[in-house]
Amino acid sequence: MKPEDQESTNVATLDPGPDKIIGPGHDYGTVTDEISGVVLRPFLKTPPQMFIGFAIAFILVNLLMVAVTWLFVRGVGVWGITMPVAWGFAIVNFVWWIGIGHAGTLISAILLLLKQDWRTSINRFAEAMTLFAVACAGMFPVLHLGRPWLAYWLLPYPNTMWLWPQPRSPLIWDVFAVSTYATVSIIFWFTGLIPDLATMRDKAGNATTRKIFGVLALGWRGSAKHWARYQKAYLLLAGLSTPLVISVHSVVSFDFAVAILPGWHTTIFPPYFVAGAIYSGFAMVLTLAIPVRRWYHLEDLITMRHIECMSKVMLGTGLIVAYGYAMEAFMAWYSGGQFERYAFVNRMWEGGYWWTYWILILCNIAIPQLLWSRRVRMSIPAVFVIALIVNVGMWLERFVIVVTSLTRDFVPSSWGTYYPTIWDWSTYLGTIGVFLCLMFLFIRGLPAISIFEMREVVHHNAESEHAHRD
Amino acid sequence: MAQLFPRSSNSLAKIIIAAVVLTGGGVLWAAYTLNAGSFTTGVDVAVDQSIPFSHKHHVADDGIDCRYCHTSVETSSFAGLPPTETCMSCHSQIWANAPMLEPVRESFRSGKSLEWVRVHDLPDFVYFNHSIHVNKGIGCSTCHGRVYTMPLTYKTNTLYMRWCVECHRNPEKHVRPRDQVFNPTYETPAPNQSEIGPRLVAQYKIQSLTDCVTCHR
Amino acid sequence: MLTATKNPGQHPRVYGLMAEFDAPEPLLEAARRAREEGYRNMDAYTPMPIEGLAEAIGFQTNWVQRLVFVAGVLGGTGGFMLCWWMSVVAYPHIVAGRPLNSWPAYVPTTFESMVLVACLTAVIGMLALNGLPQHYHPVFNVPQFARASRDRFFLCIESTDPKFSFEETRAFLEQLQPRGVMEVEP
Amino acid sequence: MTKDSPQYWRSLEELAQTEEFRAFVEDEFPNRTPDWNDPTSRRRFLTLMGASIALAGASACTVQPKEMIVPYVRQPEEFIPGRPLFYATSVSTAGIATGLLVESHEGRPTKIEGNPLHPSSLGATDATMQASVLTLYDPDRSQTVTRNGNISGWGSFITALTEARDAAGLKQGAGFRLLTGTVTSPTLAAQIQDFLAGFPAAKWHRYEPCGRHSVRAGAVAAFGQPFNTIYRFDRAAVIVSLDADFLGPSMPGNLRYVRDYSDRRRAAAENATSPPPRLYVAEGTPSITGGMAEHKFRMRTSEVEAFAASLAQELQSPSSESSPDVRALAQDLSAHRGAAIVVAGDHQPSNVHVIAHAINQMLGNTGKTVVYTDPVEAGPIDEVASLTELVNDMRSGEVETLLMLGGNPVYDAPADLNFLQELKKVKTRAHLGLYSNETAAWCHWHIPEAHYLEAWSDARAYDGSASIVQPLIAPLYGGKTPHELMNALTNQADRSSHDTVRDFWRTQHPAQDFDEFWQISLHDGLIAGTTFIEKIPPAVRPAALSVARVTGLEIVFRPDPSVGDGSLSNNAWLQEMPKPQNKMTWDNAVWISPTSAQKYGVTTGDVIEIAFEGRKVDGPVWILPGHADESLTVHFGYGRTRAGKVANAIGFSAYALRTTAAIWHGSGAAFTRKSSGYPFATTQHTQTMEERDPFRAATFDEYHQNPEFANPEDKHVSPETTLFPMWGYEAHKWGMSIDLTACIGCQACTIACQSENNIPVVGKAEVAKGRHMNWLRVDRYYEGSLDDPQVSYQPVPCMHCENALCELVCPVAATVHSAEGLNEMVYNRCVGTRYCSNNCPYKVRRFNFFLYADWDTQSLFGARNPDVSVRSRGVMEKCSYCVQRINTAKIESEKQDRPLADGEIVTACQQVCPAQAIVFGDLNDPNSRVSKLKRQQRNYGLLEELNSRPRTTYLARLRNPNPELEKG
Repeated sequence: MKPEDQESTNVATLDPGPDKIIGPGHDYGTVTDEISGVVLRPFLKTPPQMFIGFAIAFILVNLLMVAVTWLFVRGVGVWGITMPVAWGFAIVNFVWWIGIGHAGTLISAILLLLKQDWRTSINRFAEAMTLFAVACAGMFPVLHLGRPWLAYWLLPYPNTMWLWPQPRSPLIWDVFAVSTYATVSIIFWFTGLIPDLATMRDKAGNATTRKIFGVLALGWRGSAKHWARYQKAYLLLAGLSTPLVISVHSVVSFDFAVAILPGWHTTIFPPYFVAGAIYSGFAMVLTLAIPVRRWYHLEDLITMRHIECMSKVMLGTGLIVAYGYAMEAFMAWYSGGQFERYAFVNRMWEGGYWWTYWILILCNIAIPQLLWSRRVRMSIPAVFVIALIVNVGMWLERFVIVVTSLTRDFVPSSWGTYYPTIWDWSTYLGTIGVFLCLMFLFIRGLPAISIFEMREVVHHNAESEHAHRD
Repeated sequence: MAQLFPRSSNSLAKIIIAAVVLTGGGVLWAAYTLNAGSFTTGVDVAVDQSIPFSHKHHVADDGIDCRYCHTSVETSSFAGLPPTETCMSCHSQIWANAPMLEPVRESFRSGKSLEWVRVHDLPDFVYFNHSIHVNKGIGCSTCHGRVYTMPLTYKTNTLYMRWCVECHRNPEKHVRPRDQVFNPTYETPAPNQSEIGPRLVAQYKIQSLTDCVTCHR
Repeated sequence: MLTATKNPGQHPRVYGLMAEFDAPEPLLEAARRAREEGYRNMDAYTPMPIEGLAEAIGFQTNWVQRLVFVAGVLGGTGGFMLCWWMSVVAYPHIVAGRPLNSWPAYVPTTFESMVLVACLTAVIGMLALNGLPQHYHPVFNVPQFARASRDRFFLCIESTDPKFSFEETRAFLEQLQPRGVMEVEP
Repeated sequence: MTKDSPQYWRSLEELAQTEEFRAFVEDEFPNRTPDWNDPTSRRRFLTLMGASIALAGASACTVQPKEMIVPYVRQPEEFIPGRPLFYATSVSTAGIATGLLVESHEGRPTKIEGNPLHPSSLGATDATMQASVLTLYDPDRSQTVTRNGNISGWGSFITALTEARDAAGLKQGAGFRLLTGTVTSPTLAAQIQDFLAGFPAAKWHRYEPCGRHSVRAGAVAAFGQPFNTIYRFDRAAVIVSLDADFLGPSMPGNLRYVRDYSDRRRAAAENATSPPPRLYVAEGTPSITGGMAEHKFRMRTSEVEAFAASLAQELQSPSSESSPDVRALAQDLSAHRGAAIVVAGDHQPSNVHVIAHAINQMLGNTGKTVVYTDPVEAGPIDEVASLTELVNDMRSGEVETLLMLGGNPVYDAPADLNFLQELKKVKTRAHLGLYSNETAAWCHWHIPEAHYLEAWSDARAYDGSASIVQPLIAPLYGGKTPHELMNALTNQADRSSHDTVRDFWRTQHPAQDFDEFWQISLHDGLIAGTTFIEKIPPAVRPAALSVARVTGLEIVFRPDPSVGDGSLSNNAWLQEMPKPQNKMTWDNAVWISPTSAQKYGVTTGDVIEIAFEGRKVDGPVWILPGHADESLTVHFGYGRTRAGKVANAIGFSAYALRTTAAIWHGSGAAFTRKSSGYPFATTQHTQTMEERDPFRAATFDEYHQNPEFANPEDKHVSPETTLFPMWGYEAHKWGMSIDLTACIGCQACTIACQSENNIPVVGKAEVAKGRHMNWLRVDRYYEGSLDDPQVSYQPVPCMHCENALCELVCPVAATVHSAEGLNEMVYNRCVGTRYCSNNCPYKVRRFNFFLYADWDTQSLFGARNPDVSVRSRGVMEKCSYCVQRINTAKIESEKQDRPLADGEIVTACQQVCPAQAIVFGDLNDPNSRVSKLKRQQRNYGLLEELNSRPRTTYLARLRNPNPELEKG
């Protein structure tokens, strides 16, 4: 490090409060140093919480390994699924994870188009979250197959049977949607990283680190022409990702909406799934951002402003979701369809799982209303707890849709029930482990906040102050 | 700052990118050719049998009809493999004590069956019926190739579903007159295939069945 | 540097001359001035995108969006054709009493393939047009350039510029009050 | 349902607002312990017993493993490899024969079918017969002669037997005893007579645990001699069943009875001219017959006698004080003199039979709807007395040698005889049996018996027709037949049973043309002209009516609905067959009525200790609507200890409570609740139709007023509902019609399907999770009052919808439509997303959650149908309309260049159905049976309102209740 870095790094990391998106006294250098410092600090300077957190996550990963091995040895029967409930936790988790992923793309794409300056200090982080969530989600459609070793049959490729996928099936739409989503998220995330990788390259202490970052940075040198193309490409990615992110969860919702099963067969699903996805996504961003900013003293970069904005988005999307529930129930009653009506009677009090529905209403609709109060939005612990609750609620929502609807459909004689087994739980917890592991590694190994965009923020602040002065 | 990488790294980077793309494609191509090759399909690979039975000798030289040994080909799904009796009906007179035929005599004495390795072995979830194909004017050689030229028998077609479907879709390309079905030297498509094909399809009421349950149940 | 040796009569030793600035505004100013002076082959290096800088150094057309549009169209058509071909040509099946070409069901696939191809083109196109990866570049020879990715702003007039002359250009750069003017080793 | 539909109740507890109700609403499916991959699962064993040919591979595009072809050395003449052969034979249940046609592939019997030429079958079979092919290959069958449990040989047994016989011979055979079941085999009877002729002091005892003891006694009491009664339901307009389950498997001739009865019902429904026969049933334990009744009089089993008496009374002298039921019944009967039948139940005491005979004579039914013949069995005697005598003699040490031809008295003799204890006193004990069972364990000698598919023999059908039993395969385990043992006793040990049977019939048919006669008999499976001629019995002697008021809790003993008397318990198909009454598998239970259950404070799943006549047995309770109050029903066939890997230690043994005095029921039982939460494995949890109407029915009159009752407006879907054009199916258009008027819910179709399609068995733990695999299930719904509900049965196979919802969602096109409109399920393409099942509104798809098919047990491969793939783990499967049969028929017709005839393709379920309720055929042929049926106004499709356009449709049920009783 050079001397001027030395003095510049000790800018007080104070939370500037709810109307600022960056702490006082920051210039191009200090933001750079503070963010890169998180990565470049010596290994042992890593906050202990990181080690503990990683350890726990890693144990869960091993649990997943065991669960999956057993699953492959014995067959999907080790799960609680049965007839008529042929889809269980696997699909619930799949939808849940995909949903969580959506916040990342939303923040980086939609908020970019909407020119929301507060997105900058969380978008990188949220995009990473998207990636890892999609990775977790992606596992389930394969794991849940009766014959997972034939999963590649869902891809169109010329084969000795001259057979092809059946493109009318929503599952094929899923294949295209999810793989596209994963690919786009990766390149979007990496594109965003390139200039910062260059920064890391130039700031890294030892030679190997420099070389590694150097290779990844592709030789970025911040040329004005490059920036011009770069920004254009980034804007286009954002523009394409926006409809993509909406399409992905719509397609996921088609898995249900296209089916005739009462409780699935609902036209309102696409919008309300997308809203739900963003809802849960923001909840997850908060769940992760709040501890991290604390551990790494990033309060001056992830400020109360960010927390509050995200709380507001949660509140908003939460209300859309609430409307979704209401409409679902209303249409069931209004349509007068016998089966449709019963599906909701069953969901709400007749069936064995009525309680899940009410807990979900509590988690997703009742409690988040607290966010109307500014005091609650201003209280970190409150927001954190509410975020956690919403995560649970959104998981339950998918459980209610997938499982409860399946337990009782058309012909009473074949109504059944579903009990998750220990292997269902292990697989679910395991993926949470995978998610956290990757998250911890990312935070430690790559700039978790977009440095160059923070420099822009500094620049704009400077300009606006300039404007104020005269 | 000092350069992190030598000048060459630029060209190196481009080379690597090219290499990755090429190998990717190469691997795919290799996979496909391998899968189509005789290693996996077994096409043109002579199969070792306990007795080096030669169709060439029996069909080409002796002119024995297919049905002499494969008796049930016209009546049953299974073409049938000759019982030891059938072999002995001739070989009790000719080559009566050729050492090569000892297993046959042994089996006849002991009553213990001869064991042959299947050459044309369909997966067990495929239900193929010889009789209907033969009755509809699909000849032996259409699928089994020039058996009369084979000292040791091997298959000349992959028997992949793709191959079956090709004929099930266009039977007119492979049908032959019923009287030619057991003619080992008859080749399809015949020179006048385009003319006789459609006629025979109509005459024999051949349907092009591509339903799954035609073969899978 | 090959580019340097291509034009004889130019100063062969250097890739160009580089001026270092503290803030974007002076750099922007400098770029405009340089252009007015008639310099064409120059480039500016900044730790973040600066509005108007590219134009200032005379960067006009941006091909990225054109590429992406074409790619998107191709991707979309490809996606739909794939579905249509699979279910109408390759192996027609009667599925759920639907006609072979039940196009409404192909819309999601069509859209997704459109996005996929377009996005890949956007990034790969951008990198290609930028000539990346390019791990070696003369500008890295300048020691101060390490801060181009932190908090310093650079303007580099390349020796390939017809108007480039070591002394005059240096003099010209000096008068823009940069933090300093450095030679860029080829 | 229609407006005037009866009240519904979703669960027993709901009506009785008890505490259990809470628990029940929370979890409708009680006693399901969440378990992870149950290590104790019986499936381990089941893989030994379950289904299916281990050939069909799973994934595609792999290098094929080397496979051998092994041709014959000398090929049999008639035999063409790859083509099945059919042989006529017959199977005996409790001694009474039913004719069969058995399909054989490469010399191994694979599928049982009924013999259309045989009077007691007419092509039909029941579930037990269907499953008997699995017993043939059961690896648990006894496989060698044992002496004191050690492997021995046939030869040394002959020596031992002859010694014993000769020892007895010195005393005219005294001390030598023979124990058999009911014997109808003319040959065996003759052999035994020969033997007894030589050894006059030797004795022949007979005991059939679920034999027709009281029927015999009743006939003797009524006529002085044991006449055999045959009912002609094809001639009956009014039927009164006095606890007679003549449609159920326990009554000889039931298949024929079902056919005659349902023929009339179908005829009535199809031409809608004369009303269908009206059935009244008085019973305590719900039976299949009770389910078909227009009017069911629910009463304790022991009260039937009194009911019968009062009916007889009312018929003689109508009086105003007899109950309205009886009066209406009497009126109806007298209105149909000569066209009515009163059937007394096999399990009712002799008095009831006497009364029934009397009424039938009184009404002039005798000779018309009720005919009498000589007894079917050889030398009919009171078997209970016969066994008692044997036991007494054993006690007094008179028995030196006991030779048991089949049977399992140690397990199934009445408990008060202490059979085992006395058996130990016998010097030489020998047992011939399919299994080395509880009895064999206590015998010095055990000889493996030849399964009927391995044996030569003969037997008489319910009407006396002598039927040939001929083997389809050489004994797998060197089994012997009773004939061979009898030969051994008469010093002809080397005489084969084939010669024995053949020679016996030569004596019966000494003509020149015997060989021809014999060939014909073998081909037809029965011997022409042996059907008994009708006899005119003397006037009935009035019964000594001893109608003592029954007091205390009643206990009723019945053969189990699926495994019968227990001799076939080790058959996994039967174990996993849902019992018609309560859809329970893998267990027997104590049935009790809801009211009594509440009174005694027990609920389904409670384990109770029943005490009767000083003996105690623990069993789990099952609350069964329609059961008589103050009465418990327990079933035989469970609680086996040496049945085999499948049946050992499941359920409890009801024989342990049975006494000679209370052979079918007795009063004075008591019970105490011991524990609760016994996990049952049932295949149907919801008992009612939940305001939906999958099952549609009307009375005959309603049908006349509103012929469209089965197709109400709100179910109607116009073709314009969809924008898509319909597919035309030119060549063929397969479809199925199921007549709910005929269906009796016997489950034979389920097992036939299992046998035909290599359907695996999954075991109790998996069934409890809802993972049973039956392609064709029979739904059972209750309507009306909780105590005495109307029961409806509905077989549900795949509907082969034209707009198949399952196909739309399959990502790999593993389920698509064929050009003939079959909903194809391609196992080898399936990757197992299970989406199709989620989207199937009928839930007829079954999934291999584990590797259910048995790939290990060689002996079971023999039972499998080589024309159907065996499904591997992780693939979906379902009814295929027996596409293998369709293809075979099509190929044959194509080869002969002729069109397919209607009825040429018969699905397994259609073939087996005794009621002929299932009809399959081509809908493009306007004259095909199925097209005609589908043109009926009663025809409706399940969930048609979803526009799934099911190819399987139902004919609504017609009932013919008595208006008199309807009012009341």
